[in-house]
Amino acid sequence: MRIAGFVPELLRHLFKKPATVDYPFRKLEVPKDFRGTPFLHPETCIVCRACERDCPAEAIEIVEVNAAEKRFKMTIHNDRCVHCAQCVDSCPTDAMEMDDKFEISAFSRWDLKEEWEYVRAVVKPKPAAPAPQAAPAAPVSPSPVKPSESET
Amino acid sequence: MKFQIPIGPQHPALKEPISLRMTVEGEVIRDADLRLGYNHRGIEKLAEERTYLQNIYLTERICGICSHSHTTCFVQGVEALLEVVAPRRGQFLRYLVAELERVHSHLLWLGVAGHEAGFDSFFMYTWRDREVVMDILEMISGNRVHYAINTLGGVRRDIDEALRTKILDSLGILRARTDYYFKLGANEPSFVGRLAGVGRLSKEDALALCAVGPTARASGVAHDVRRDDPYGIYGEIPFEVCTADSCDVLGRTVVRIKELGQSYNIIEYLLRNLPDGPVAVKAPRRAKPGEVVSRYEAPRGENIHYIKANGSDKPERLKVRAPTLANYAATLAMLKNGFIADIPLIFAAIDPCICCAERTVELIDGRSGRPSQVRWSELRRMAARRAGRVSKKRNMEWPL
Amino acid sequence: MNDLERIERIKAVLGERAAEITNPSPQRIFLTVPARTLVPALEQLKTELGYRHLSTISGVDLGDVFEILYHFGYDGGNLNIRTQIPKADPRLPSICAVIPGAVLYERELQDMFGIIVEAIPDGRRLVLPDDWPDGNYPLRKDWKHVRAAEKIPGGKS
Amino acid sequence: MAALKTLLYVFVYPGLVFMFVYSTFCEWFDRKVYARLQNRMGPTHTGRWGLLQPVADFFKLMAKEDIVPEKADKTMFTLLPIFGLAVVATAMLLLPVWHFNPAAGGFNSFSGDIIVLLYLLSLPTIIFFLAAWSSTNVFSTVGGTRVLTMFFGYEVPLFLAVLSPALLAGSWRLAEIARFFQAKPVLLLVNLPGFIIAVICVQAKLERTPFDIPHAETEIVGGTFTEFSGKKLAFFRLMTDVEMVVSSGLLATVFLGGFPGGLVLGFLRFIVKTLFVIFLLSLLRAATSRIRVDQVVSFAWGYLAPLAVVQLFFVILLKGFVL
Repeated sequence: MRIAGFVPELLRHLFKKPATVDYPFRKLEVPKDFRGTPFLHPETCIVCRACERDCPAEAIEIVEVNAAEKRFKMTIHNDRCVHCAQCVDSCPTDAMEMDDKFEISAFSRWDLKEEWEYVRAVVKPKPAAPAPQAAPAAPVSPSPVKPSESET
Repeated sequence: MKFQIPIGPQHPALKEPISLRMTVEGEVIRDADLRLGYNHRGIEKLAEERTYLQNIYLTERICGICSHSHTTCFVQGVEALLEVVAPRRGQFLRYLVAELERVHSHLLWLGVAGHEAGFDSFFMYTWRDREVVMDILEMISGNRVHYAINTLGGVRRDIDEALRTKILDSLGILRARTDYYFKLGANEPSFVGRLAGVGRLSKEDALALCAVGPTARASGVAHDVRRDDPYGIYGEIPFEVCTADSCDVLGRTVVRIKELGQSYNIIEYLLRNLPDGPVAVKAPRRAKPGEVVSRYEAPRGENIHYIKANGSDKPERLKVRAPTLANYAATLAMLKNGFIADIPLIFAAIDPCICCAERTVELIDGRSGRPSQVRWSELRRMAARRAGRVSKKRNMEWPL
Repeated sequence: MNDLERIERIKAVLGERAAEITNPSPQRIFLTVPARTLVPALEQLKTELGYRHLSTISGVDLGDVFEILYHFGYDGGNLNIRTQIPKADPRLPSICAVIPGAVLYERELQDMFGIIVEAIPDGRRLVLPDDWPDGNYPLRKDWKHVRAAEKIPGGKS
Repeated sequence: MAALKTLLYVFVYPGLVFMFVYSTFCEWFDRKVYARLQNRMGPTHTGRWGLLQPVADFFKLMAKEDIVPEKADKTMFTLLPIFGLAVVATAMLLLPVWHFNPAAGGFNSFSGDIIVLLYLLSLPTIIFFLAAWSSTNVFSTVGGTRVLTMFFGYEVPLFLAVLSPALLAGSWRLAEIARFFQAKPVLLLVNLPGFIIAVICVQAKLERTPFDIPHAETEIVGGTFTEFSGKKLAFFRLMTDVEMVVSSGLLATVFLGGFPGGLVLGFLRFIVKTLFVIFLLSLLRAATSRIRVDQVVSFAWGYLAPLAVVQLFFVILLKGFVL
């Protein structure tokens, strides 16, 4: 046991750069497969409802808007989402994806809900992964863009 | 003169709500009592109405720090019920994340112990180094806390060669820093003076009260599920069960530090022998009727899930016993005849994960039929009524 | 000692107290013991065979009966002692005299299933709130969880 | 004119205005050094390098709701923070830096002022105890008893340690002690053990790690200050800061040779020497963990007090035979 054995270590750090980051002004990069917020590519959604069935937080809701036109509306309740990306794994056509946003707080839970209204797509499910839950993680593009034009 | 000190439900030493009542005489604790149930979420009941797949994410949310422990324990059991076996690469990755989680949890504990003892520099340094392993976990799984890496039949994400090298490099840094700071911490007289001889739990008590994990191992009870009841690939991994004989908080610290070293070795073994192949296989959604007991050595000790299947895609019953609950009885024994100043250290030394232990009951609005939305004025009236009662009671016990 | 030897020794020690003993998977032994001979059986298992680490107690609602499982850990596996009590008269002997660490699990059983654990050293509520109405036992199958409609504060903006 | 000068002394310099500015600066310095020792940033955003953070904290607390517990002794509870601030502010006037003619006495420099200063520095401890006791909270009461228990531990070594330079200089007046050592700086080395003891005791007096036992947040929540809020808490915090400045000034006077050199140089020396003592206090805070109250008493009486007595004897022998 040494008296003041910690002091040299402390003094060494006095002139070192701090280990912390000046957070709201400077930000760290997130890794490339970060699980941020889920979003939909409506042009590939075939409305199989796998995501709705598997979502553990019941955060995905698909309703039929117009049966004749095959129009559907998907709502992602980001206020309930637990960011597990199971919807991405479950999706047979890669229509669900995660972005890398993590600063997603809002003043009202209503502001967090996102909606897409679209016509059901006719896409072949990817043959490699017929079982949604057993498939390895779908590759997430490093910098996905939010579909803004399709939002209602 | 005896009086009662409430520790919790809200107390700066506790990061989660639990209520301990200490009857103290001066600075010495004469009696300790425990009250759970402040934060129950009804997970066991909820699990009965979710599919197995959804339950993975539900069990993950039993706890933040040992999130991978609960999912692995659950997934191991469900895979046995579904009669699927995860491929070897998937298993290696699953237990790689498990050991990384143990490293991060033990480093977290070291920092917390430093903080509870008022040694904030130690706390800051260990937590700074914990960021290394947190970053690795984030790179593997995409999230810092809830890794969500397990799925039925394997794991969800693979690691590439670059990441494998990176983890091996980081391991060297972690090893060096752990040794260095442990040496520094063990050489600081004021810190060791706070830990040694505090919170004694004899080997007999540890056995009788069914203590688990580092708490039991620091009392010389060499229980480790990874060796006693090997699950997954632990039968083939070489490692030692770390024990200490000092039966106090210092012993629990030493056990955790030694386990950090063992975990680094296991991680290195897993990465060096990582087999090729798929990481997951297809799993059915429905399980045949049956029951399974799944055990797992979480960072805090033995974690046990009992799952009963009824033929549907939802479990008939899921029983979760988190390690912290098993250690509560031992904690109460340790607290007796200690000092008030040692309460946070003794309580922290079991590495309590209160949200783990509190998981079973509904907190719905139907509580005693009272309306869920209480008007502000009524709330104030209720608070005043309750405060009036409390102060009267306090005057009886507190003759000052 | 492998599973079969263990089973033989348990049979030898308990005699006819062991109503049924199975080994559905490696490292797992399920033993059925009637509720009235539970405490002496556990005493024998503890003193003669060294089963003293109780992992937890699980309760299962099987309709007319409660099934209680005592999960014991040992070096090399897991012994699960099963006993059944009728739901109409849910009385269970306390095992705290044999295994002092069981008290929290027994208190939990009392709260969640309404099982009356006889001669429990500390029978207060453990997990349920103090003002929880009597006769509500959440883990019984006839106790249904009704989720309240979700109310999101604030208007839609 | 003399009255005007006294008023200037009391209110502007070295009185309340300077005291406020300098003590908040010292708190910032302490926080920043403590943070950098721990590889953190410390305050960064209020003012340049976060310099105004303690001031901002003070005004924020002043604006907060002021709660007085129902069961508390309301008079004591309200008066004690003001009284405590007054006591340490008075003590600050006695530091021998403001009067530039050490030969002439005055209301703030007289024979025996070292005793008065030490007495004024002991009062905050009593005030903390009374504040804890009058708030009738369980945690406060435990904190209050801890304050007194610790007080019996560190006070005697502190007095012994501070008195040995006074004995060596043969004076009970701070200005004269400082002048004595300015003339013979080598003799400062004699008092080095006493300086170390005094730094540890001052750390205990200021209730900082490893002696932050009376308000150890992980054990007894806020301890002494559990029930204090708003203005009263702001006053207590300012009081602790001023106490830190006064005690480091006292140590700088008796152990580091005071502040000679007139208006500018003397003032600069005051700043540098007090900051040096505060740096030592911060280092001690960062390098140790909190100890138990029984360990404090046994440490103080087992090591500090005997060392201080040995130091005192050595000084007496030196004074008698050599000088």
